[in-house]
Amino acid sequence: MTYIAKPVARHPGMRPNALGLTPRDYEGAMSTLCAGCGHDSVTAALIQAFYELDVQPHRVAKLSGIGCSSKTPAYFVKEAHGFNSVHGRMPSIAAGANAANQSMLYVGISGDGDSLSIGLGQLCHVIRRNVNMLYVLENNGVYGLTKGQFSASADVGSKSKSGDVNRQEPIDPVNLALSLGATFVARSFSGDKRQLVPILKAGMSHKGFALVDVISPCVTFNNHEESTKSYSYTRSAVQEVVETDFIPLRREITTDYEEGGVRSVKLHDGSTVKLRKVDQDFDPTNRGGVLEYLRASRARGEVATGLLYIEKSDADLHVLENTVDVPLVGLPYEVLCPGSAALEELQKEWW
Amino acid sequence: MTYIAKPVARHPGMRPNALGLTPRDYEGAMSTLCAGCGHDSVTAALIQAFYELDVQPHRVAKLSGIGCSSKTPAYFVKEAHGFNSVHGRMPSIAAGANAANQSMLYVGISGDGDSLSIGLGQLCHVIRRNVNMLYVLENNGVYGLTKGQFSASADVGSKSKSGDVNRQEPIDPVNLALSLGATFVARSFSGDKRQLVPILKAGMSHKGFALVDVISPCVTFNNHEESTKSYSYTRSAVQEVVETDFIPLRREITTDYEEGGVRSVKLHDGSTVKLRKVDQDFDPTNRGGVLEYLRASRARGEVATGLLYIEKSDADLHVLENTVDVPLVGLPYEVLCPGSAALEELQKEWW
Amino acid sequence: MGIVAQLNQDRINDFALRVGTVNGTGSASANSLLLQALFRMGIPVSGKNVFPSNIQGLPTWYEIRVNRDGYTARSPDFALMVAMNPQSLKQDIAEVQSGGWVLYDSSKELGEELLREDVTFLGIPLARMCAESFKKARERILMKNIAYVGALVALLDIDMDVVKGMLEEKFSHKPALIESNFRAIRMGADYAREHWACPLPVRVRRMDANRDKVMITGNAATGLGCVYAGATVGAWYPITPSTGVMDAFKEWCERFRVDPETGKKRYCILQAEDELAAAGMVLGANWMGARAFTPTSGPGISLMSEFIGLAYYAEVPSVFVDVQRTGPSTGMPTRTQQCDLILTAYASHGDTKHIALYPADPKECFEFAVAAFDLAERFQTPVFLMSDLDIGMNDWVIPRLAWDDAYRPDRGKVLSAEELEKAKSFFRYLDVDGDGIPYRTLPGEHPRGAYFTRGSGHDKYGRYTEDDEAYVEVVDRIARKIASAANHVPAPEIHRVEGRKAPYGIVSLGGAHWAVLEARDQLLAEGVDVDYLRVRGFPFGAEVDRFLAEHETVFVVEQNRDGQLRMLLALETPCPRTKMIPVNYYGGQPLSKGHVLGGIRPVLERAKTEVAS
Amino acid sequence: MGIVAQLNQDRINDFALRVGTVNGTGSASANSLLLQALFRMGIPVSGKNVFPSNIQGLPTWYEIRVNRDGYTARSPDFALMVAMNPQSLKQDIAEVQSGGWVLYDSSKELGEELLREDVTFLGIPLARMCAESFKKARERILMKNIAYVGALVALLDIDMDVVKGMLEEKFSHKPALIESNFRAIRMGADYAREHWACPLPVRVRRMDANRDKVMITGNAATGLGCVYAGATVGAWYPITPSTGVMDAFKEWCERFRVDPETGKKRYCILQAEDELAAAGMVLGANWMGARAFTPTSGPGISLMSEFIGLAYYAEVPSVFVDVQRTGPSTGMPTRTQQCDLILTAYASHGDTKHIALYPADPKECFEFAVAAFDLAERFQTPVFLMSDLDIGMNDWVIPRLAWDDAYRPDRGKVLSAEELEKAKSFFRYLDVDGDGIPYRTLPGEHPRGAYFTRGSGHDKYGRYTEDDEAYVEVVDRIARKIASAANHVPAPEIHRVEGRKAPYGIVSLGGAHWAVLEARDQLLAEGVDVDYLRVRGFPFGAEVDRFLAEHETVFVVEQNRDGQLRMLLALETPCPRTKMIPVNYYGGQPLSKGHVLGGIRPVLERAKTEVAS
Ligand SMILES: Cc1ncc(C[n+]2csc(CCOP(=O)(O)OP(=O)(O)O)c2C)c(N)n1
Ligand SMILES: Cc1ncc(C[n+]2csc(CCOP(=O)(O)OP(=O)(O)O)c2C)c(N)n1
Ligand code: SF4
Ligand code: SF4
Ligand SMILES: [Mg+2]
Ligand SMILES: [Mg+2]
Repeated sequence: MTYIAKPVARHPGMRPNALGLTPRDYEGAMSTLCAGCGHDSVTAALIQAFYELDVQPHRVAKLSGIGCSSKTPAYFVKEAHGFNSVHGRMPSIAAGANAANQSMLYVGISGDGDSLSIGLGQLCHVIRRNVNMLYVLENNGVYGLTKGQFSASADVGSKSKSGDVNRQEPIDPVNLALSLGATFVARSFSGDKRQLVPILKAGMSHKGFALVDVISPCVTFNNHEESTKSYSYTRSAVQEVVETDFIPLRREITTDYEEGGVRSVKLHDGSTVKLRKVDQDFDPTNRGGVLEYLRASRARGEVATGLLYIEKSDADLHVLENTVDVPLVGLPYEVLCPGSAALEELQKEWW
Repeated sequence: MTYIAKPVARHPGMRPNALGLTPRDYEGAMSTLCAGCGHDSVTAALIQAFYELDVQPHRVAKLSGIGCSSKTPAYFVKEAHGFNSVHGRMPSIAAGANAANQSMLYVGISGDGDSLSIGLGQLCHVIRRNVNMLYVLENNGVYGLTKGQFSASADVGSKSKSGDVNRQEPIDPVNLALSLGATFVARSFSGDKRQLVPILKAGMSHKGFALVDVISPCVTFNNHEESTKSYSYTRSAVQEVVETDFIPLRREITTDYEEGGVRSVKLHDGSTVKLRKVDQDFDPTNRGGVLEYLRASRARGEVATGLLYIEKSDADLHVLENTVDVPLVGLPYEVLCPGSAALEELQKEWW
Repeated sequence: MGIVAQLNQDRINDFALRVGTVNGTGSASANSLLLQALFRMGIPVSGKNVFPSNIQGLPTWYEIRVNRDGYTARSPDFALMVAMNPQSLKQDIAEVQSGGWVLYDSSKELGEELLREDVTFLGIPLARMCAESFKKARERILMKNIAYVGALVALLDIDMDVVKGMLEEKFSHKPALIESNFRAIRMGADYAREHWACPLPVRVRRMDANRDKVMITGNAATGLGCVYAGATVGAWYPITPSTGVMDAFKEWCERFRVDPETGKKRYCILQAEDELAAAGMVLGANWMGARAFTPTSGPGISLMSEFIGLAYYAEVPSVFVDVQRTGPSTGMPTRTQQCDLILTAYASHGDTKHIALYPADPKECFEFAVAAFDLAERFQTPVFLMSDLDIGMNDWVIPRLAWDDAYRPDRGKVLSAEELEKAKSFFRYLDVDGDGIPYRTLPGEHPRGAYFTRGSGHDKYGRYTEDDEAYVEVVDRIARKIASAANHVPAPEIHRVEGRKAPYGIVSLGGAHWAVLEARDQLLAEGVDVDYLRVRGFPFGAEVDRFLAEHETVFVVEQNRDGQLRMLLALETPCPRTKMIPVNYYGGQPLSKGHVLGGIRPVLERAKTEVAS
Repeated sequence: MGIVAQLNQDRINDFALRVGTVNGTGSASANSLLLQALFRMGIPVSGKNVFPSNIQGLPTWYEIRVNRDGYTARSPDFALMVAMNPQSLKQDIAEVQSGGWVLYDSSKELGEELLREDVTFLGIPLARMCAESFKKARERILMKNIAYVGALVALLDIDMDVVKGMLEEKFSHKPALIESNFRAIRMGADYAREHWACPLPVRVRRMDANRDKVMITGNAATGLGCVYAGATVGAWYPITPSTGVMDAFKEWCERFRVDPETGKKRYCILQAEDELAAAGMVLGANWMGARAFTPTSGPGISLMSEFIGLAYYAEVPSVFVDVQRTGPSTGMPTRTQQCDLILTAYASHGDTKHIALYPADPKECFEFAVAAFDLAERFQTPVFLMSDLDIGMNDWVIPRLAWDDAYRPDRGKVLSAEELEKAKSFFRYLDVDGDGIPYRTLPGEHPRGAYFTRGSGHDKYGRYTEDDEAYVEVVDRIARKIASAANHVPAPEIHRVEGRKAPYGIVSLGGAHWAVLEARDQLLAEGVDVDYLRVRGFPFGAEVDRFLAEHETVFVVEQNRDGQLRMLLALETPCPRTKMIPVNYYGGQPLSKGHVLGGIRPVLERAKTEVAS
């Protein structure tokens, strides 16, 4: 059943959404992150996205591993159920939860250490399973919570606060997800709410696994000039290659399909993602092309952002496993238990 | 120091190599695998490669995880030190061993379950570390030792012996390794010794991580017509895109460089890999191109084999970590211990 | 020879035999045909499969014991050896009882060196016979196995009609196979009757002991128990000897849990990428309110340790089936042990303690599987169902399973949306009822039910904390909660000497039960008063304490090296460790009477002599 | 007021103070400046950092205790509270001793509700003063901390020259900072002298207790120990509170282990992708013959469990440093506990037992780190160095470390190429010397040294086996081998009452030592005869058994909920658990005298009354 929680307070100018909720109603506890941490901006963008999508707070399942980034689920949608699991293993929790109840909106928050080091195996496999969830990777190139060691996404040559220089090639989650067949792959920057919010909304509406790699600077340990995860660098080198606009089903304006340079992708729930290509050689629906394009832009020292790849996928975990359409948690025990007669019958074969 | 073990027996026609050893001297215990198992052919090819490369048996470190494939190190080079570790974790053992003693020839044997399911994270990271080793992935699309469950490399639609159908996209280790920046990536077929042996030799001589994905049919659980890992399928669909020839330093014939269609790559140890491209659009030194090419050939239902990508890399783990050139295990304690005077001195700072 | 003489006396329905073959050659089905025939003849019987960690080509054995008195623990005294594997011929001949018989394939001469004075060799040219009467190569190999069954039918006086009936059932869909198989059976039987005096003194005779019995493996029963418990999510990573549990869950679900209209599944089986992921999936599904479980073995438990601690501290119900195998490390994956008792009791770092159930046979696997889910939800904590390779993978004759249709899952304290709507407030970890068990909610039910599940420090309101008192209050409650489970796990099974106070007591658990029962009966017959308690759940209840206190000397019989049950008893009961005498067998075979007596007798002797002197 | 009066009596070099600040604002360096000044004044002193699992903005505390008698365990009786954090002001004021003082920033008025009758408030407008005398915003924040140190210099009569000297050393490379810092110090001091009667009755006075002492953290000492032990490979995955160990190893290696010519490293630090990989790297490196180790904390040990079992069964030397934190699960990462004792003693599935060392301070961290490698190689098995957050991350005043240049690593039984050349044969797991310890070889040395390392069943020749006797023979030898280590781990430290037989005994371990010593001295002073044994290694030796046997009542003092040391004693000694009275504190703070006495006193009282009645 549906419950509309009463907004804590009505703020002038805070237009309530279809549920009568304001952004305030999607907030959580007060953040304990460092002042200026990119992660807090991502939290703000998420709150905006939930609000704009008219999401019922208690229908949200928010999950994370361990890390500064993984703390953030505590900072949004206080009426959502949260699961702050163990380091690098959130994907398996999400997969099990989704298997049991596909009716929730799953939002996973992770960091580059959580996802690309200890959690790399689980990330790859949750992509492969195409678990229906939004997976936000708050990428800062370091282990923030343990005070600034390099993560697997640290750039070659980048210096740690302790003075070490990283020599290992970084793992690019976007590249990885694309090669593993992910159907929704985006990259954005925590500082660019205008770009981030529609991408998050599209990711929430996409059926299947949606990876959003968000460059989210760590002001305390990795915000120096040379770092490609710093505010200064991202501001300069980040290139938006597709502008993303998202139109929920109800709000859809059917007229302006396929107008100049705009490509529209209708999602499973009927809502529409509109992609305006900034660079005309870029086609966000051609996996091979995207990989090529990204390689080239990396070579130019650019960081391409936007909804980089999208493919309308229906084959999420439940389709792959061919489960019933209702959540398994909703099945009454009576339909689950074969009962004594069946047991009698069955045991004839054990004779 | 060097010890040349006495060959067990001299067989007519078995020309001893530079060390006076015959292939027989590179054999191990008798295989306990199923008759016809592809893995046994890989073992045979490895024995041939060691023999042709004049490898000192006791300078070989052979490692594996758990699985039928992982049993095979027991079946070659009995005078080598073997480490049959735990399931999916061999890469970390190899990394630690190599860190301690880079003077050994490291050969890791794994399976698709061992490498792509439980071991996926470690595989990705050992590639990233560029540990100097030959990594042979005996790929049969199933968990053989546990009786035929799907592995992560099982094809969509392939049927297990128990009748299930796999619906999940397979993970292609070649694709994965290329996107993670591996400097030596090859694919071959256990049945094609002519192709496999030179690739294994090149992989052993390559400095850095060398991945060889060997399609190695499981005759007991996955050798039916539809399986892309079956003998029948591979015989038909496997396309050799580059013929590999390997010339050890001593044997090198300097004259025939760059003759028609042949590309030579000089390896770190001075030996040469010669690649004759069967398909002229294929360039085994252009990472992006290779990925593109493979995607296309996959689309055509072909399995491209050969030494698919090679890049002369010197930056292995030890270069990245900037360790001394001698093996750490060789350093006498006297140079490792700062001694009492240094301790005295040091403690002045603890005041 | 004395012994020969003895064996030559009739031994009806009381002997053991062993079959040595090559694995992957189809002998398995021949052996189960044999076992099933004896079962259907109403005779108490057990079969033990002794197989290598290998797929094809290595020696494998199958042992069958018939015993009119119902003792079906493993017996290593083989009156008859069916030695079909040249690789193991020497060992097999060496292992037959003096005075016993060796049935072998005489297509090939037996080497002189193999012959024994004190046993009778029965040679039958199976390979040759099959080559003559069967065309296809594969068929010849398979039928060789069926043919030795035929010989045994004659030698042991097995009811031919029963065998024929089974073949007809088995191959009802392809009659051709009925004919060929039965031809092989007769071929073996006829040869036996022509060449030897059939039946042998050791032989079988119809009984009526199995009227209400069925024959099944523990893994199949466990899988079925999960279905009946209403489990909807099973997550796993294949590992011997636990694989059969998920195979069974899948089989029963395909039968009982598929929507007839749509053909869609009312269950979800997730083959995880490894055990860590399998555990995470179980936690995630249980968090959402599904009953979810994972079957694994020792190495899997080690890998799940971190998640087990999370489930304990965040109080997430979860069921872990540990089908134990011989450790440590990879150990002997196809051998049995009871070696994960300590690990599962205190798994994970920090202060933890977990509920465990110890079934002794497939019947209890079925019942305890259901109990495991009830306990996991009632106490909101991980529960371990501790099976082992012997129970899990071997066929057992057990009383027919019963089911009470009135059963409803004990979901524990779960607040419904309605209750939440009425409630003023909800706090996840409050000890509202003073029983140490807090209330939980299911995600998506109601806004007021929201809480944050975390493995980091939290107070009773579910808020993050680093405050010592707030932390202590919660972990103390959890300790009370787990302690209280002692009264809810299956009570111990106790066998007492009638009327007299026995000086000796035996404590054991799990599959060791059957050998202990047999050994105890023998001791009783010899006039030694010994009581017996079989632990069935952890934490232990007061009855266990009492039993330990009541006896001067207690033997703790178990299948591990370090006496892990004895360790648990020393930690969890007032009984001093020194009072408990360890009787451990850990070679990897199922326990047999001899192991038990071998550990107990010396102590009894010492006691006697002490009394004497 | 009585108490006030009491505090107003001079308390020289005998009090504790607490500083409450905001983390990430630079107070840490100010506090260590304070600690170091007291240390250099020759006064027994300790500092405890109580910090959140967070990087910036949350309340954090620093506690300092000076005690002329050398008792430096944590004391929660704060005579002086430096309350610099508005967030925690209320709590901080509440926690100061009655009759004590509160130093606070009066730039902002104190709320009426915060005031207390029984304490003296010392307001100093730090923010305002810093705003006036410093320009840069960052500087103003930092200098506020230095300024309260200045106030304390005056209030506690700390030697200004010592402070000046430290600043000069610290900022020798940037003199500007010397000036500004010293200005802040003086600013604080001058204000204090102008406004209050300085020094306070609680104050310090030069002593000469630290002549041969140094000040260092346990993690730094452990890292140094690994360098001196000759470790060349360190593999790790960062985790609080163990991170400092590898930081230190790196720091010392950069100083002592870099080839002067090439600048290349004579060591290799591998930051693994997770703890499983770190453990694998340690096994791989040790297999090759390097001394390799990994520092971690509870969650890491859980994740390493499978590899630990492999190392145990395949007999691969390996050193695991467990810097314990509050469990279970993620628990409280910045709080201390002794909660992994059971886990590490029996880690992994199957029958296992592991060597563990329990240092009590950084000095033993250094010494035991070296011992850990010797034991690991001698016994070819995993060894756990069990430190904790308190020992590892806090600064400790310890006797200067000494090193014997004659020391050479005990590599255990490693056959050289020459020996192998001479040897007829080599088998990895043969018990040649009858001491349970086989010989090993290093890869690459000699063809005859080749063997197969595996976690699957193997016989004494190193061959794969599934044979029960061959398997049992090996695991029995391993059990003997580990048992024999009891005579090689550091012997317990025993304190006995002179001349009389004490009815009471205390057993404790690790960092709990210091509070126990202090508590025991108090009991002795009160006329209670109580002996004390500090366990330093596992498995326990005969001395532990004897000590337990000698005392009627034994108190087992430890920092965990379930009494894990007591559990180990119950399992590994003949002493009945019931005889050992648990005294457990597990709130996450370092142990203090009060915790110990609080557990012991009630028992003594009961004893008294029993005698009386
Ligand atoms: C099993 C385990 N190992 C290590 C840790 C310590 N740890 C906590 S967070 C973290 C890394 C976090 O990095 P990232 O995921 O990038 O998050 P960030 O703090 O950078 O946002 C580590 C290593 C842990 N909590 N658990
Ligand atoms: C921790 C752990 N989990 C599960 C197993 C069981 N197991 C042994 S081998 C194997 C899969 C092997 O598959 P693969 O690596 O492809 O080797 P193959 O037998 O196919 O050659 C599994 C799941 C194990 N040994 N250890
Ligand atoms: S340390 Fe870095 S990642 Fe963590 S909260 Fe601070 S800025 Fe953010
Ligand atoms: S099961 Fe398959 S993989 Fe294993 S040995 Fe047999 S054929 Fe080879
Ligand atoms: Mg990060
Ligand atoms: Mg495989």
